[in-house]
Amino acid sequence: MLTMILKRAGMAIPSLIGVVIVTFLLTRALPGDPAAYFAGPAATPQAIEQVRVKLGLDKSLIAQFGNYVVDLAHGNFGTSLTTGQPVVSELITRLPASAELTLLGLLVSIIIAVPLGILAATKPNSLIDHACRIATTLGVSLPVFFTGLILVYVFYYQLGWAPAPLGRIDVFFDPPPAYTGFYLIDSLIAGQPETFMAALKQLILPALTLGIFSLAPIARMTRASMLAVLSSDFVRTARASGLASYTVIVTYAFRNAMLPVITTLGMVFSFLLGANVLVEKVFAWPGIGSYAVEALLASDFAPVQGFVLTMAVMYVALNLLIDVLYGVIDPRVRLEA
Amino acid sequence: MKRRDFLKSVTALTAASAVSAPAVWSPAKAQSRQETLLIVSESGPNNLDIHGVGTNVPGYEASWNCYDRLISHEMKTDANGTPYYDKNKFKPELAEDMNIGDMSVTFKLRKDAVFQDGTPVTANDVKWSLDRAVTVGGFPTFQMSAGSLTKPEQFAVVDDHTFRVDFLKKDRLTVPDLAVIVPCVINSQLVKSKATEQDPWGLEYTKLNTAGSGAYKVTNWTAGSQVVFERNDNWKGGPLPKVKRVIWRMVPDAGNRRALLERGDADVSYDLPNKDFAELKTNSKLAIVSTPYSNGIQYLGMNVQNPPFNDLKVRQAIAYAIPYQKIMDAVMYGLAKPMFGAPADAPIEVAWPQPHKFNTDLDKAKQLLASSGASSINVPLSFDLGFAGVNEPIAVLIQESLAQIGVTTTINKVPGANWRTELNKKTMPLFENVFSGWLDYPEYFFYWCYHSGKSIFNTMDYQSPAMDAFIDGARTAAANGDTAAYDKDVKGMVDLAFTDIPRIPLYQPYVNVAMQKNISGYEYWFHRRLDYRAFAKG
Amino acid sequence: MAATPALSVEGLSVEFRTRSGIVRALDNVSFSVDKGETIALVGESGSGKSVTAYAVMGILDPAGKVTAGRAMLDGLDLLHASPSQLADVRGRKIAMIFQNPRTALNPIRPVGQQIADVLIRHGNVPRKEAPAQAVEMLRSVGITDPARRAKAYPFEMSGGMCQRVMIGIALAAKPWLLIADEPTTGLDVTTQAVIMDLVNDLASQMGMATIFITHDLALAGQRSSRIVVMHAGHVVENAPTRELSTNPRHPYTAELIAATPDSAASLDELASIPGSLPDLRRTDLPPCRYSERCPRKIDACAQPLPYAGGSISHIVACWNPLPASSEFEAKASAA
Amino acid sequence: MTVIATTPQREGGLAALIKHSRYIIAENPVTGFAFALFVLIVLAAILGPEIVPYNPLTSDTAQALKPPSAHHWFGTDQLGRDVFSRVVVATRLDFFIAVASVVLVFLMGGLAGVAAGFFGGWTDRIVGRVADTIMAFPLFVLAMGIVAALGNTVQNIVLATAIVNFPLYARIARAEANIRRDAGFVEAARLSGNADWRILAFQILPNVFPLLVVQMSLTMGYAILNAAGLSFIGLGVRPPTPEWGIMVAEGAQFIVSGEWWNAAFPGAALMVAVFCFNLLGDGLRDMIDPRRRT
Repeated sequence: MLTMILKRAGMAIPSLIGVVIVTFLLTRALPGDPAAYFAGPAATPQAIEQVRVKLGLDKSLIAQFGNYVVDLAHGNFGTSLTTGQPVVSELITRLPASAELTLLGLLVSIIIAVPLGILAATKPNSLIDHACRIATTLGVSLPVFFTGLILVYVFYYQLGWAPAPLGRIDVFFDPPPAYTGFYLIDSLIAGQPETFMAALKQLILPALTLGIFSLAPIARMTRASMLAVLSSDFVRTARASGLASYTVIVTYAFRNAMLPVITTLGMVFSFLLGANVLVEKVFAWPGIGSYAVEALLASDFAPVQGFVLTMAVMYVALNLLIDVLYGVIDPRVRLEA
Repeated sequence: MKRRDFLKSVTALTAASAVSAPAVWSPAKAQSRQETLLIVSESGPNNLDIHGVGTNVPGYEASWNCYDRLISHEMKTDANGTPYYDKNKFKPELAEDMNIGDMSVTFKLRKDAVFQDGTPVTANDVKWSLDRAVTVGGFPTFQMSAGSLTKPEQFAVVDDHTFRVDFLKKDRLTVPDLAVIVPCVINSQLVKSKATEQDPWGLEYTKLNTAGSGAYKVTNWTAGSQVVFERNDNWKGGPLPKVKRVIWRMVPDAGNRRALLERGDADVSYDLPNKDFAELKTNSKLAIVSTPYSNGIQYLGMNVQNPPFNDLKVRQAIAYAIPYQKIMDAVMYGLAKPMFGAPADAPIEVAWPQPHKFNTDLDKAKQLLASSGASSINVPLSFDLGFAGVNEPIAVLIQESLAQIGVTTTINKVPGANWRTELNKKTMPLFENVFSGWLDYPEYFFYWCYHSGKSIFNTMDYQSPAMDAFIDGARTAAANGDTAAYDKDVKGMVDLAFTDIPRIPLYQPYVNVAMQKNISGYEYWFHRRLDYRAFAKG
Repeated sequence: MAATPALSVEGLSVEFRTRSGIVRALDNVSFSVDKGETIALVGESGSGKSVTAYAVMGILDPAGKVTAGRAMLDGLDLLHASPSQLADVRGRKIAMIFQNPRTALNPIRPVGQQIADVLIRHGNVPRKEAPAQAVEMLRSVGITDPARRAKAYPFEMSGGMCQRVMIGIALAAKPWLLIADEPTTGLDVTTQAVIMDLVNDLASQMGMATIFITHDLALAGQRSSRIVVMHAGHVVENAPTRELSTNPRHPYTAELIAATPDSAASLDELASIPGSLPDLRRTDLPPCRYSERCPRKIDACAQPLPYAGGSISHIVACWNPLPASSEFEAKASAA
Repeated sequence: MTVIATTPQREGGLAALIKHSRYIIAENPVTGFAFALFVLIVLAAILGPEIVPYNPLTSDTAQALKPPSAHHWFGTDQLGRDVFSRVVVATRLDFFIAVASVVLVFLMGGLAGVAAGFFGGWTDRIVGRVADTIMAFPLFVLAMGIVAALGNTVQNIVLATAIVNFPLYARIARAEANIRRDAGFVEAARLSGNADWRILAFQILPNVFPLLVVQMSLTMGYAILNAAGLSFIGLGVRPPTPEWGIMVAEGAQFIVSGEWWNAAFPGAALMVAVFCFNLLGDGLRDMIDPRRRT
């Protein structure tokens, strides 16, 4: 198993290098001139030049790239000019916020989409099958920010059931001590049920928004893979030996069907990390997505590069996790690796 | 019952129930909620130090509330009863006494003033702070130069509690320039201890921490999401503020900000779209205060050096083709002072801002365009994406109206970061922009917007020796107190600005603030940010 | 016919709705198998022998539909039983093993566990004893060192071993009837014989009826007491093994025997059967689906097939069957 | 369990197609419904500007923000423009964005993938690395970066969508081409003297095409959603051209204040289009190969 992980990690290095190069070029291609922006509204040309030198933007592209890579090696992601804080500390505080939201969104999506997928597969082309497909496709047909705004309008503004869309926790609650950065886990560790509830309530609407948006790919994949497994020989044997339908569908069929579904989860998770940029804007969520967007719009290179690199590393880690999960579920992979 | 009113009554109903201390608060939180002011806005500070590199406008608010200055302004009340800073009357803050000599001003510092970490405030701190302001460069240094405060040599420490500022030249703006945000007094011992050789002025430290003697200190700041201020209980600069804690949350979506206000979950917000302010004014739940931008104008600028707008007739044609009233109704919802359509015979006032005589007259515009002989015009109409809420609908209305006189424009949205770069290049043929000066004097506005000097705010690249003469004349007249010459020059520059019309003033925007009914103490300041020290809740 | 039939299939017809039309896979199929008896369903691939088994077991593909007929097992008509009734009967009273053993087992579940599942479901064996009994089951199907093997996965075992596990699963609840759908086709010849012996021994031990589905007439001959020959969804001939091999009455059966190599015949004598199975989607199918390929076709063949032809124990559905040889005729008519 | 021994003799090509699709529609009414929607959208895209009651660009501030009424079926927007006309006329632009993105990504991703699968070796490694690099990016942020860097014109939005989807197409095409590379008919074509590119164009591509078609319909939906997302942060289509995404983004600020129709109708139109494209994708997949997993 370890060799497999190292091999996969090794394979990911070239794509990480690719990401570093592409992000560097992409940020340098942004039209804005950070020096002018940060020299302030009434800066004279010399003041702008002075800031340009301070930021090291006057050097040649190659030299800048050289410095960037050297900094990177020391784990120095540079400082964000928009927020004035070192990018590393920003990422550390903000990444759990986005991860917690995206994971919960994914969880919501799985809880809804997987059973729907199984239901649709067990009765192909029946009314339920079509209903499931229509319902899940509806979810993905609306832009995610619009779904979010509607949910806020209905559940917060009109009905008042949901809490105010004011970020991760109610304004008057102090956030739990930051062991992992995940409010839900930290509040449990710290034994603060009230904080846990407050954080959970804040998470419901944004997680639902993300969940609805990712129903379709998961439901579609579950249905397709269940369809394939249900028509396989061993399910026929299971049925022929009169096992209870639950055992046949869940223990026998679904466990086998989970494999391709998990790969989709990996893809959906990285898709959601991109989509939650907009959800964070709607729900004032101090996540990594909105941070990167502000930086991108302000042509502030450091945070964009830091954000994209973190996402790339997370993407590789995610794929490794999926491979491990594959091994856990499918002995063939585990024993052959 | 029109549909919109029905919705409004429903929201009024639900919101009312929310405001009366919903049951969810446990007693401890209810009490802390009562002493805490919750502000929601679109964006937050990127730096807590006014001298920081690239400190943005929200950063000004943090600095204003956390640092003291030598002097500040007394309050007067404006037309609709809102306390308004009196630009001519100063009140002591850290300086107990100020006496202005011929070529200098001397300040007597309070003996009891202490910084937030307990060290007493001395004249050395004042000297260090002002030296810092004039040498860090960028916006702070430029702002100090506006009041002819340019060299550290001008600042002299007489003794621990006496401080003198020497004038390089007589300038009426020097004393007011000491009351703006930039010349704040910083705890020099603390900051010097944090400085390094590359960062002699400790800008890195003051970026993330407040080191002043002001009424509040920042206890928590997560950039882009929230700033928390706690009251400094031994503040000596004025009466102890009533609000113990201020939480300032960034809520990017305007719709959500309005929902928070209507449901009573937020106390104050100041950057809602005009339409929301106009509507909230009519419903009884919230208090809306609208005050005109002091010395501020939204305008349509043209580059006067290159065709087609180097031709005066073309510029005048454009001025007649702008749908002013449509903009006032559909974009500003009446929340602005018109800067157009003054009656033909109205005399030029000695004041700024004041309306020009152009109004929407498409036929006249067509004639002017024809007589100018300009061939078909096709130019981009650019504006700052950061303020698209107002700029975009205006651009669409202007585009449509110009099309009717044969001028085609394509709308070009420029992201916030690049907006200043584009302005600096002075190449954009047609663009919308807003400018307002902190010092509310006509010659100050004209010096930055119409003077042929290399200022970024002369976005039209307008070079007119006659205009320069008027502006310089007015500045010297003001310094010598020669009101007759001053009035003549001010009228001259305003008249020339309206005849040459390098930029077309549209309206003087309002600063709108929405507050829950139980919030009082809002004051209007030249920097247009909130002053937490005067607020009270309950 | 003293023994009570374990299973009697009467007039079974099945249709499949496919993209390109309705396929009449089975038409009026009838046969029965007695307790302890082993019969063989023989026919070319596509003759409907597996469809019959699936229909009886109620595991037809969703597109398939039983349009007529009954399948009586212990008083219950399997074709019209409710899903819960079927679920109780399947595994407990009637069980089935399939062709390619490796894919017919759950790839990610230990084999012992798969047997234990059936034991728990049908053999009312308490959950904690099931694993031990499963090991016993593995031993009874001839798997060495069953305790260790129980934890292994199908992909770690040979085809023959997998087949033994499948048999273990099928016989775990000691069913009355075992349907073996080409159990040895995927295996090499030696394993083939071992598996067939195993099935026969276990069947006789448990007094279990067996339906052995194969396309190999010779194998059928060695292993079953009676052979039912199927062609294109019809039962064309149903007779005791010896009688069928020595005196085939239906032209198709004769052709089949001629095409089956046994020790005596040499290769070149093998005749191949002309033509191929008719397309069962055609709406103009003749009553006797073999008629288009049948050398003995006569006008009568246009009539609906006779089902009572030949003696009680030797049924042949043909208007112009081969003459019955003297030896059997007397005995048949007497019974 | 083999059901059909021989295949029926070939019916007339068209007749087979009609019978075949009739079976699909009957079997799966949802796909039928989606197909009908698709036709409706195409019609709106073609006829849109001619049949709308008002000019989508003329503003009429006196009539600003009026609720849906007899003359304005979908009400009016902030500048008094008729929302119904703008929604219908926007179909053309959004449909163009969807189709252009899909054609571009098919050309870029599909061809690159087929080449990688067919030639293997260096091409395969390069295409693989490029695909991996793009995959490692958070999709939406990459699209934003491209549009922010190159300027928010419609072409750049289409280009961004194409680049973001490149890996998916490259991977599908490569897998298909790889399988078919040594298939019998390819060998036959090679032996009969066809040059490589001819084999690619006439043998491999037609086989890869059906599977990509399924993906293309899903990408059409994604393209429009992507444009809407970009509009929400100000990088979308330039005003005043009517486009669903930007209309929803701008209308969103009026939801709380009660003028729901500003965002609701363009949102509904967008949803119907994306919904139709997705269902069409599912339907096409069933038509081509019910068991194939995407």
